Amino acid sequence: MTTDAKSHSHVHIPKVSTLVKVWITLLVATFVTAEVATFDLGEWNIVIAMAIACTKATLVAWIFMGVRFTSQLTKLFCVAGLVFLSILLLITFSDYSSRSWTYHAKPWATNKSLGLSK
Amino acid sequence: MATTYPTTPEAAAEEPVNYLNVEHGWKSWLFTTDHKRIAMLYVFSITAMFMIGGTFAMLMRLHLTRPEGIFAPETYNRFFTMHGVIMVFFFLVPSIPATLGNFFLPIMIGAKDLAFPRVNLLSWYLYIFGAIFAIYVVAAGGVDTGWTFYAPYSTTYSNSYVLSAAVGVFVAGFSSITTGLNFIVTVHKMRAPGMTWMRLPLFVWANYATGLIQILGTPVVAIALVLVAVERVMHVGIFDPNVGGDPILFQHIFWFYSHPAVYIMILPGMGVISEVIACFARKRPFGYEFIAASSMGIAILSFVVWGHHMFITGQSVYTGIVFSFLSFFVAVPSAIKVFNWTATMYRGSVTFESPMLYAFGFIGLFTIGGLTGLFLSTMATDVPLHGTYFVVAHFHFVMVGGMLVAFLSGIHFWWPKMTGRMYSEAWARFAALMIFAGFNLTFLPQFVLGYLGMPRRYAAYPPEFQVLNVLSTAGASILGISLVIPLIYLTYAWKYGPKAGNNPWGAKGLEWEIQSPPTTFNFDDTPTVTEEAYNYGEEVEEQRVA
Amino acid sequence: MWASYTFLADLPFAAPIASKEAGDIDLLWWFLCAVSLVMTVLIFIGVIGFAFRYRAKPGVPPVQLHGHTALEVTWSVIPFLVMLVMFWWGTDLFFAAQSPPKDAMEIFVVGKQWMWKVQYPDGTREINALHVPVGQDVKLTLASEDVIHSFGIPVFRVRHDVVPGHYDSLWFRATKPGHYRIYCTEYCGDRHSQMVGWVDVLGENEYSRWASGGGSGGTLAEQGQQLFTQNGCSTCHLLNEQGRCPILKNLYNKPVELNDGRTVIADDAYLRESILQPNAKIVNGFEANVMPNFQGQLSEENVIQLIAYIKSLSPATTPSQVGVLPTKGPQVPAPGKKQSAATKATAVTPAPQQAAPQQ
Amino acid sequence: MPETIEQVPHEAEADLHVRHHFANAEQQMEASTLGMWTFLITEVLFFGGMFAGYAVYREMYPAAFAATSEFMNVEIGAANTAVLICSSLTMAMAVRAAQLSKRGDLIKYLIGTLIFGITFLVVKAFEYHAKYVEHLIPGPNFHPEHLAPQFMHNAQILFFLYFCMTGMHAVHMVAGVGLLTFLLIQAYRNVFHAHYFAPVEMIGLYWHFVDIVWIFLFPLLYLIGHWHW
Repeated sequence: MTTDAKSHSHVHIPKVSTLVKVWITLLVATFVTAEVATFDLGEWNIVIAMAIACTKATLVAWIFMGVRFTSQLTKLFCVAGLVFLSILLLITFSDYSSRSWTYHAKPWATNKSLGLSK
Repeated sequence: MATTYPTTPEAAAEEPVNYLNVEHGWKSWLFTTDHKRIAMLYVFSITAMFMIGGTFAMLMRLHLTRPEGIFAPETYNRFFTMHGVIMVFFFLVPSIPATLGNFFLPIMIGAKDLAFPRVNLLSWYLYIFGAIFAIYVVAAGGVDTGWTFYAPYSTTYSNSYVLSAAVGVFVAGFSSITTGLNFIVTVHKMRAPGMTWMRLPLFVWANYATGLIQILGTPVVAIALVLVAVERVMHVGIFDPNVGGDPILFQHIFWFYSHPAVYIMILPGMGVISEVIACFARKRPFGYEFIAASSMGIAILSFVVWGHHMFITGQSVYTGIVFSFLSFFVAVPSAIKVFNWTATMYRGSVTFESPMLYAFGFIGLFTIGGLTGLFLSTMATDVPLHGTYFVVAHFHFVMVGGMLVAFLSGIHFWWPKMTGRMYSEAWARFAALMIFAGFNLTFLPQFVLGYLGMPRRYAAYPPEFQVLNVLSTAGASILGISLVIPLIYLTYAWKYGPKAGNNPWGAKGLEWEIQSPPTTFNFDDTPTVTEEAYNYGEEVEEQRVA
Repeated sequence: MWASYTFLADLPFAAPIASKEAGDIDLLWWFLCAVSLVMTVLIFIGVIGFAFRYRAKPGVPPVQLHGHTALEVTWSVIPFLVMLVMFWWGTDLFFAAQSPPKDAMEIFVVGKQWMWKVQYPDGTREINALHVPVGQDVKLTLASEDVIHSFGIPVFRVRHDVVPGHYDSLWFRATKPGHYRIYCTEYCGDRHSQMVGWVDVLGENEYSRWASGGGSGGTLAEQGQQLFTQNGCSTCHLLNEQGRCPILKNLYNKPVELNDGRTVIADDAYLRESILQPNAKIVNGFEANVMPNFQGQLSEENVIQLIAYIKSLSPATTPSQVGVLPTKGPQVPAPGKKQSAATKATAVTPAPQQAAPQQ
Repeated sequence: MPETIEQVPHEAEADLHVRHHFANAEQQMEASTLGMWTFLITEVLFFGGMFAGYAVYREMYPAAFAATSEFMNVEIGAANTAVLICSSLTMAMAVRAAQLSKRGDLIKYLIGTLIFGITFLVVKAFEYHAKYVEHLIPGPNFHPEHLAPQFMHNAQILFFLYFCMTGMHAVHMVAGVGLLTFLLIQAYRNVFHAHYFAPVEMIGLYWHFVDIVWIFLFPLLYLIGHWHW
């Protein structure tokens, strides 16, 4: 991406073609995620929807918000925000999923070995 | 906003121009963007809110002198809730960052002001707006949910001013966010030439780490309070068990902020203590890099330990085990700091002025506070101690014995720089000892009460606990009175105190090289830093040692 | 764990202990106290010693030292190892406290704003009082009708929050007869401090004498049976042959095949959820939307009585292979206030008994 | 080939906007960018609390969430997403125009972004009204017609989350529209040019962030898969 020679404080100016390309990709992705949701893929629905949403979000951040030109520090700040968000989500989620695990004297004996689950 | 300079020569000769006398009139205070003036505005508002919170504490201790209490149970419930809300959100969280941090962080890194002065003023107005809501709640009838606002009591069953209290805390939260944002950007972008990260004073490190927690934690409590407020208005919500909601989810989101919040409260205090001990021991802090790294370590690790508040509230045992292990992890950096402070005094040249007395108090009380925390992160002992006075004593040891004592130490250490006047050392030492004695008499009995099983937030308690409660009330009255003494002699000193030179303590640091009180732009020209922080040489100063 | 440490109660001003598990926890408590005392004394001596030894003396300059990485590492690792001991010991005891023995005597405790309602299997009911035989494992199943309470007996070092919406439980085995206090330790409103009670640990014969008094209204199971017929459950759940609904004979603590392929244990939580929210889990081979919602029609006590009756249908409740704590399972909406049998399943929003909440 | 910059004002004018406590325009620009990104972190965690609630309840009541997702109008949601993506494009073009000191384009794109933003809010208002009419607002008068009785309770949780998340997003949109009108007035007064475009870029970052939040809200609230329960 050729930076604009004349700008004095090496400000990176995105090209119009890049912006339009990203715009189109985002619209297509929205259409795709809406269509995919109509099929019943069980567990996979949420995974695909989130994958598409994440790609769209990274595209918006990388190009539209110009993260690709920013300093290392700003990139670190973006990632830090997401890391602490995932801490909140994952640990809270781990509480709810592990609540119904049974506690028994022999934690290593899982349900299967006791013939409980099919 | 251009600032005007007094031009008359004799005005300049008689009293050098500084940030206090450069302008007068309420406009110069209410629309200032000078970080030092905003810091002083915060000092007044913080002290006012501390007094309100303190009165509730005294009323509670008065009530608890008799097993059946003096006031009605509902009133007592409002007392402890208002004491909690005002002290946590309106004194402990903002105090050191907003007052000493605002004042000294820019000067210590050689900057003229914080990165966003107008946002700094907005932070004070948000604090005042939140405080007005809190005072409205106090006047109107108080809130009785406890400072933790647990659902479903806060959302469905309490009929006190929960909504207004939630709005007040929500707004005060944004004041904390704006301060944190200012600190982070200032430390990153506005350090003087030569002020590398490893030459930053430890007070700046501590406030930077606090800024990170304020940024990453406060929004989550903001959304928790919004959800409680909306659920109260719409009579149904995601924490309402009648529609399948789970009240424990509120506790997860609430404590995700509120545990890091206790590190927001203690980290700046640790920064002050590192500065004070380095100055009065005439030593570069032992293991400077480890103290700085442990500040950052605390800031990051504090976000993964919140579950130790919920071991027996129905959280799954497996998640409890993970939280218990990580809670021991977060205790290590605090231990490193205490050991390094102790080692700093080895082969130093220690004097015992009042800031240093407070620093000794801090190390002792913070150590006991920290160690009693281990009782509560060990799962088995948390079962009998959860929700008892042991927990109350633990967090008061860390908050009052730690943060408040560090705040007083910082105020005394930098008072000559902030006001240009020296306070009376004799009164200061007396007050320090009285506070230390009153504090211990108040909270040591509460450890025993907690071990014997007396629950917290009880308006009436079994008669066998009365003796210890009366002891604690006696201590509280000593503590209450002796906290008023600094208020008197410090304000007296501001008016009539002897002039303090630029460096009354002979300390190292950029803030001691400029005039006290400083000029509006701190430095005539931006300093370049050549030597490392705390560069106390090996020379002996006669006047100090006499 | 090892031997019983109840002798620790005889230490000066130590808190009374009345169960073996409490003794184990108290041993850990005194270990933590010892470690804290050692650390506090170490730090105090260090600080005061250095401060005094190296106080500012004329002509003696401070010696600038930079740091000592090895020392830093040692005083990070050693405290962490001591903490690991605390962690391991504490978790081990906590695990034991959370797994009630299978054959424990089951008592139901319902927390309601500012009182504890206790129900025994034989039907007797008490308010803010609990009678247990000495030396017998007792499992308390806790439920709340409104806000979060917390049932705690300091003398057994047991406590558990009672969250509305699902069952919580705790267990203990009393070893010393006596009259001990019960507290509610999670703030629950105006009379939170009045929500206290007494647990009486009785010797063998006193307990049987007390128990023989018996509840007037028959055992819990009998009361459950009355409810079973009153609410028309018997029309579908026939006892001997296949009606339109699953057979409830010897169902308790047995695996149940659901229509989505999952298998769950028919424990208290499953029975409670299937009574209040029948369509949450449908047994294999039966369709949904047949059994009406009893959410809001049955109070916690009625549900407990029905469950006791269903348990009485399966002969000796064969202890399942594992000491299965009633799985908390997915959250089931707690019954709202007793309401008239609302025809349309309107949304249940209990207006709080007091005035409408002020904004 | 990047367009040339017409009549670029010389450096001196750049320093006109530098605040007293900054050494130069460069430092001020970096500081405001870092400040904006730090603010966006707080926004990420602010919405994060609600996403945590959503994740927990979706795992607890998958069937109820699937049943109630029929009440969400996917077409309107998709249309709104497209509207927001277009507004992101015009916002990016506006920032680019400011960087190239092209006042005409800047005003044109700012107006475009405003139009898309307001369209989004208007469509949202209609959606809320439709839900109000169908008695889908959780609380005492929550009577969805053809919803299986067993999901009557848990559906209220999804609707509560729906209204909280989209409501909070709408509040941020309204704030964005306010900021854009402020930008428009400043642009009209020819304040922005190649050496001073910070406010445009900052408000652009905020606008793109609000778009990203919606990019996650759309699949989570509108496209809940139909579980074969």
